[in-house]
Amino acid sequence: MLAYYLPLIVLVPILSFITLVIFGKRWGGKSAYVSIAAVLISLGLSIKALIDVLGGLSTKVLFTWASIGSFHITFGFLLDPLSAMMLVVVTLVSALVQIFSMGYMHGDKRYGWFYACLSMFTASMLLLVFAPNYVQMYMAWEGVGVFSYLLIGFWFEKRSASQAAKKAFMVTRVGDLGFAIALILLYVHAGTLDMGKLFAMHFAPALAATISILMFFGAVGKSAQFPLHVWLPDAMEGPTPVSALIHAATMVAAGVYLVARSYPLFEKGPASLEFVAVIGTITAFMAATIALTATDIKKVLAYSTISQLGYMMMGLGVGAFAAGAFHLFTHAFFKALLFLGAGSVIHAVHSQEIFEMGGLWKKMKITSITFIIGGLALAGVPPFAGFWSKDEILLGAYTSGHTVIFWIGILTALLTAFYTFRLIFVVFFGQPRADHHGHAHESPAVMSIPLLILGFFALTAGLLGSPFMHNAFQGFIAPGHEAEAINPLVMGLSVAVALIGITAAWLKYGTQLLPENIIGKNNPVYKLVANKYYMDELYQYVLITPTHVLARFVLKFDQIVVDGIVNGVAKATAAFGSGMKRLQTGYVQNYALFMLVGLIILIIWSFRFLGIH
Amino acid sequence: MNDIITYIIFFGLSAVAIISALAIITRRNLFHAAMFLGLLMLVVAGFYFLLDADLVGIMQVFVYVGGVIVVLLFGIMMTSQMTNVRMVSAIKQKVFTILAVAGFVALLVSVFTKVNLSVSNAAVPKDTTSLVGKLFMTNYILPFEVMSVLLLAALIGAIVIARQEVKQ
Amino acid sequence: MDWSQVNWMAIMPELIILGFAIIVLLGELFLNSDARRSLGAVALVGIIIAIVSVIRLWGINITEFNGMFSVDLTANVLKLILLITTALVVLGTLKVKVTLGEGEFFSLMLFSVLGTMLMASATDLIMLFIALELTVLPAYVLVASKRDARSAEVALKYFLLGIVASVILLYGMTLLFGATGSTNFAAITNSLHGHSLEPMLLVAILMIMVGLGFKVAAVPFHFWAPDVYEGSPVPVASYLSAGPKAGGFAALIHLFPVALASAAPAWATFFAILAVLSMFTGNLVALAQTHVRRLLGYSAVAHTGYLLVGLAVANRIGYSSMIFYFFVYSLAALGAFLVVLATTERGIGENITDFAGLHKRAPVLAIAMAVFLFSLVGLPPFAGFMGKFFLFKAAVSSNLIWLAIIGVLNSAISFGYYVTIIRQMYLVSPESDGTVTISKPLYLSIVLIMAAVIFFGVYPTAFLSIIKL
Amino acid sequence: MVIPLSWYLIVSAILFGIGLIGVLLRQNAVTILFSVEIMLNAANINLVAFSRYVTPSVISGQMFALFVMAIAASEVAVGLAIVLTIYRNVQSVDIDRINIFKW
Repeated sequence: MLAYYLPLIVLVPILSFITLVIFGKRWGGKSAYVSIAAVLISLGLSIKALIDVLGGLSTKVLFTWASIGSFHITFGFLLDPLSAMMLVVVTLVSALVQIFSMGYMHGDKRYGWFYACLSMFTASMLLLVFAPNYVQMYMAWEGVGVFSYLLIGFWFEKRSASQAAKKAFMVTRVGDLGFAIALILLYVHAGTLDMGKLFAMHFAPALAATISILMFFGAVGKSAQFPLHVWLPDAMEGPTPVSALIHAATMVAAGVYLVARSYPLFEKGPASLEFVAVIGTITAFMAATIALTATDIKKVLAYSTISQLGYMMMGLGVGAFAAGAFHLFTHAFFKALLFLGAGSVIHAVHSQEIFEMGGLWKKMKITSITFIIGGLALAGVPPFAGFWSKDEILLGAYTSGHTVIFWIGILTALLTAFYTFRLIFVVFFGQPRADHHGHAHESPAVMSIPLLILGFFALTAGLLGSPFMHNAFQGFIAPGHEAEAINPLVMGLSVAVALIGITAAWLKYGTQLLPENIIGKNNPVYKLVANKYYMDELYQYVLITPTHVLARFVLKFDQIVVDGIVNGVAKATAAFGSGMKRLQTGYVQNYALFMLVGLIILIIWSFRFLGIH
Repeated sequence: MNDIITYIIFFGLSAVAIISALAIITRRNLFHAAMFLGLLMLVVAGFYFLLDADLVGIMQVFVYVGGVIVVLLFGIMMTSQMTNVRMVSAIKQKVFTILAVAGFVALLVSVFTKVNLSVSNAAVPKDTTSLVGKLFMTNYILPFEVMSVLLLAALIGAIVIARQEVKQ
Repeated sequence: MDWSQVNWMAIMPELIILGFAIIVLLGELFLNSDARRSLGAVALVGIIIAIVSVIRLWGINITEFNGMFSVDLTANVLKLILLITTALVVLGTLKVKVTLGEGEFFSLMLFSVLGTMLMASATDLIMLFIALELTVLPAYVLVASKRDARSAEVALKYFLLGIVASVILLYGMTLLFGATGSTNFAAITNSLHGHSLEPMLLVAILMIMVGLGFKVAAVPFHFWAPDVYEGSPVPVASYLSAGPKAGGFAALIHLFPVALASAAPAWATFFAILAVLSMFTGNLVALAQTHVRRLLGYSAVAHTGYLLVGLAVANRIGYSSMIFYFFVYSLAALGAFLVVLATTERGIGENITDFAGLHKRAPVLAIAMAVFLFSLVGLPPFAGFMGKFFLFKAAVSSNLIWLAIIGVLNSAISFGYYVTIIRQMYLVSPESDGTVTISKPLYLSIVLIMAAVIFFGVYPTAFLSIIKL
Repeated sequence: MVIPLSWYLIVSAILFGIGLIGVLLRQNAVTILFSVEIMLNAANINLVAFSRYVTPSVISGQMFALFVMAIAASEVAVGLAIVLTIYRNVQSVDIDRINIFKW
């Protein structure tokens, strides 16, 4: 059976984009319905595609696009378990985010344009997911970048927003350059860019590793891996639903998807996988430490995203392909949930500074509950989604003998649980810290319903890959790969660090918020609470001080060295340009002389070159 | 004997050509420079006669020397003072220019001295004037016509930018 | 020569352009000032008729006029690109006050177009040289046509550099003539066949490269380009940005791969060097620009660099890719200039910062400009991506991987300055709120170009199959 | 034919070089036009000399030279018109003063 409905999945959002570009301004608030209808159609078709794949279908719909000589560019729609999974994730998250945005963006003057961009972003992302060859992959990759640029800079009146958009665009370009070079090398050595053909070919390990690593540069840029992660925290200047869709669930996952999609190629040069694992681990750990010190709710989530993406790369790198893909899947739900939850909070209190919030638990029940569910999933507490996938990755690292990576992974899991619950305790519990937050109230239904739906997935999506369901997800994504047996040590450690992290956060931030007069002074409970001071000190010296020192160091390193290099390269290029423009002196006789000198140099050089004297 | 005369003529022409060319680029008086340009063109016509290109030589004398020099003189009179113009422009590239041009000429000369072309001894057509006329109307009809269009375009162009702006 | 045997069909497009150039010129003389306003439309009609007659010559190979003029696919495609872009310029200028009398302005433009068309078909050194002069002389005049200090300065620079380049080209041609004993390309090919590369021939080739390199603004013969693009009247700069380079590229394709085929390894390397120099110089210096047209001027230099990659590849695929890229580049560059024309017509300045918030004041202009710039960058799904893709792919398949990588690297650099404009238009608030109105023909022209840039990006086969690649 | 071809070529090269120096160094725009004329004449000497020595029976070199003369005339016309415009605007034809556009 040929799945001719596949092109529609991409086409419908594109049509929505075109419609909204033309009529968006006139329709204003009604624009959302067009876009949401389109993405819902795509979602329906994606689910049908997923069902077809579950029924054993694996297909490609190909069209020849352009040809020059004997070379053809085809574009097409590759349907297999990996792409089917991504299709559903992208369309589902996109649909929920768009519904949520109806409330969040309510009254914005560029409402139509916002939905047009969201539609086209979704379409580009779907085109990327479908890519059966690298040309299409690269094109969609660029398209995703452009719309991300426009959405980050959506509130361009803020100078920081337009700066952030530019930064995101330029930094990811650096990675894309590697990607482009990888494609050139691939074409030179294989004569094709069709994935199916490429993966069936034989490559020398060194060559495959070189190409894969260059290709990974693209992923490093797009998935905000060290050292090109600098754009993602800045990208939080965009509207929060955009952060949820683009900078948490989908676009940043494109890099992971690229690595997953090209996995057969990476496997041909195993050194590249080691590289991926190391970069992923560095990223995961480093971002987690920075998240400890961030006080902007979106920045915390942004660093956490970087960290989780690092986990995915770590999983892919240590050979746990299915685990990496699984974490991509679960993360999409709970991170979108957390971002939308954060959006709901920001919508209510009009601030992003967590130490200005507090006590929202009483006022925003749905938001709080779903946010906590997301937090539990992120922290890796069973049975929430994040636990199963993160555990699989750690298990992969453990069984493949990457001991150092495994322990750093465990440590990062501890930090993750800590900063997540630091956020939750500070934002939702205790007393409101700023007066004007007093009248915060729950967001409207268009915002809370998507939260509930995502909360449901954050709670349950992990079970698909859990032993309770015989690791159904892994079997689906990577058929033939035997799922790892449960390792009590890994699972135990993973649960333990999550709980330790949460407890530590409670001790540090939760207890201080407890009202003192609830319990009598002689009550043993009070003594226990009073004893927290000992624990606090212990904890201060053992945990807080070292990590804070480390975090501050990493943050400085990030700002000065990494950011400095990125900016420095840009500045150096610009300075070089400014220097070169001095050649254009404005004097016509200088120009004529340069022409003559150019001619003389060419003549002399050509005589040398051709051995004429 | 004939050979010696030819040599003398060639060297004489060459010497005058080079001297007048140098004079053109060194005279501070534009009128003198224009006169030397006329002289150079006459000398070049001499080369053409020496090379049995009678018609080209005649055209050089009548059309070129006449036409171009007159136009240039008009230009001088309309634009600026004739005498005592500053010679070298203020753009500082004198030494480098002379070195570069000298190098370039040396390169050309060294190439020309080694040039190994099959020189043909075939006879020159007798009546080049009528042959040229015939060629213009046959084989070279297209460039000839395009040339006329070019002259027309140049004429219009020169007029439209040189004319005084009519005040509305 | 029996004139009845001349195939006049071969030169019909040129004759039509010539005829209309003279009609338009006479119109200036005999019409009153109201009627003269419609002379642009007359010129447009002439160009469209010429386009039709070029299409009628499709697939025909004729060599006529004693081997001096030949019609082939390359010539036809390049003439078509030239005529289409010029038609769009004329369309865009219909309601714009030009710097000369309409008749003079458009007839000079048509004369220049005629010269470029003849260049594209010239297969003889004499013909090529005269056609080149016919291209540039009216162009000098058009550049000077505003007759103020700025316009005259730019014209003088353009003229002096152009004439130096012409003389060097001519000197090279004389040496080539001396080395081969003929001015005809076919005869030159025969004469050089199987001979080793004489030093004099090499000097000849390089001097010819200077002349044609000047025409297409390749580094280090590019110095005129930024000044002329910035300083000449905007309609003239628009015209110069697109079509007239077709003559240079046609001459390069006819002269080097055909007449000088036996020297291919040498000149292919030279073009590779010029390509690299042009890409880096154009892109890096463009980064440091603040004036939009000057920026586009440097970007034009960079794009010449990309185009020369096609010649460095030195095979059929390379030339075809180059022609395709030239087409998509011309469209996008012309579009960007027409947007500048539209804004300057409404008194908006030409610094990048003057474009701030343009998308609020003129949404269509801003979208069009963004499309053109994205296409120039080489972003999918715009035509520029396809152009770059085929060009670099051609380089890769001829083992010029390093050249392709430099090309990709330069595209990445070029993001830096194109994005600055887009950022100003979309991500910075405007200083004044007034909407920018555009004259209908200019609007139509810009929208047509935008549609073409998108169409050929999505469906490049439409062009590729026409030119039978 | 007693004089070798290369002698003509060398004279032409020297004239070409002198013209180049004039173009590159003279301050006055009109003198620069003079210098260009020197270079064009140098090229024409080449053409006629090659025509005489390489292809004496065909006169295509001479034809070329005649065309070059006509082109030179039209270039001078346009060039002078531009110089005149400059003069009207800045009352000078000094090439080193013409420097609005740069960088």
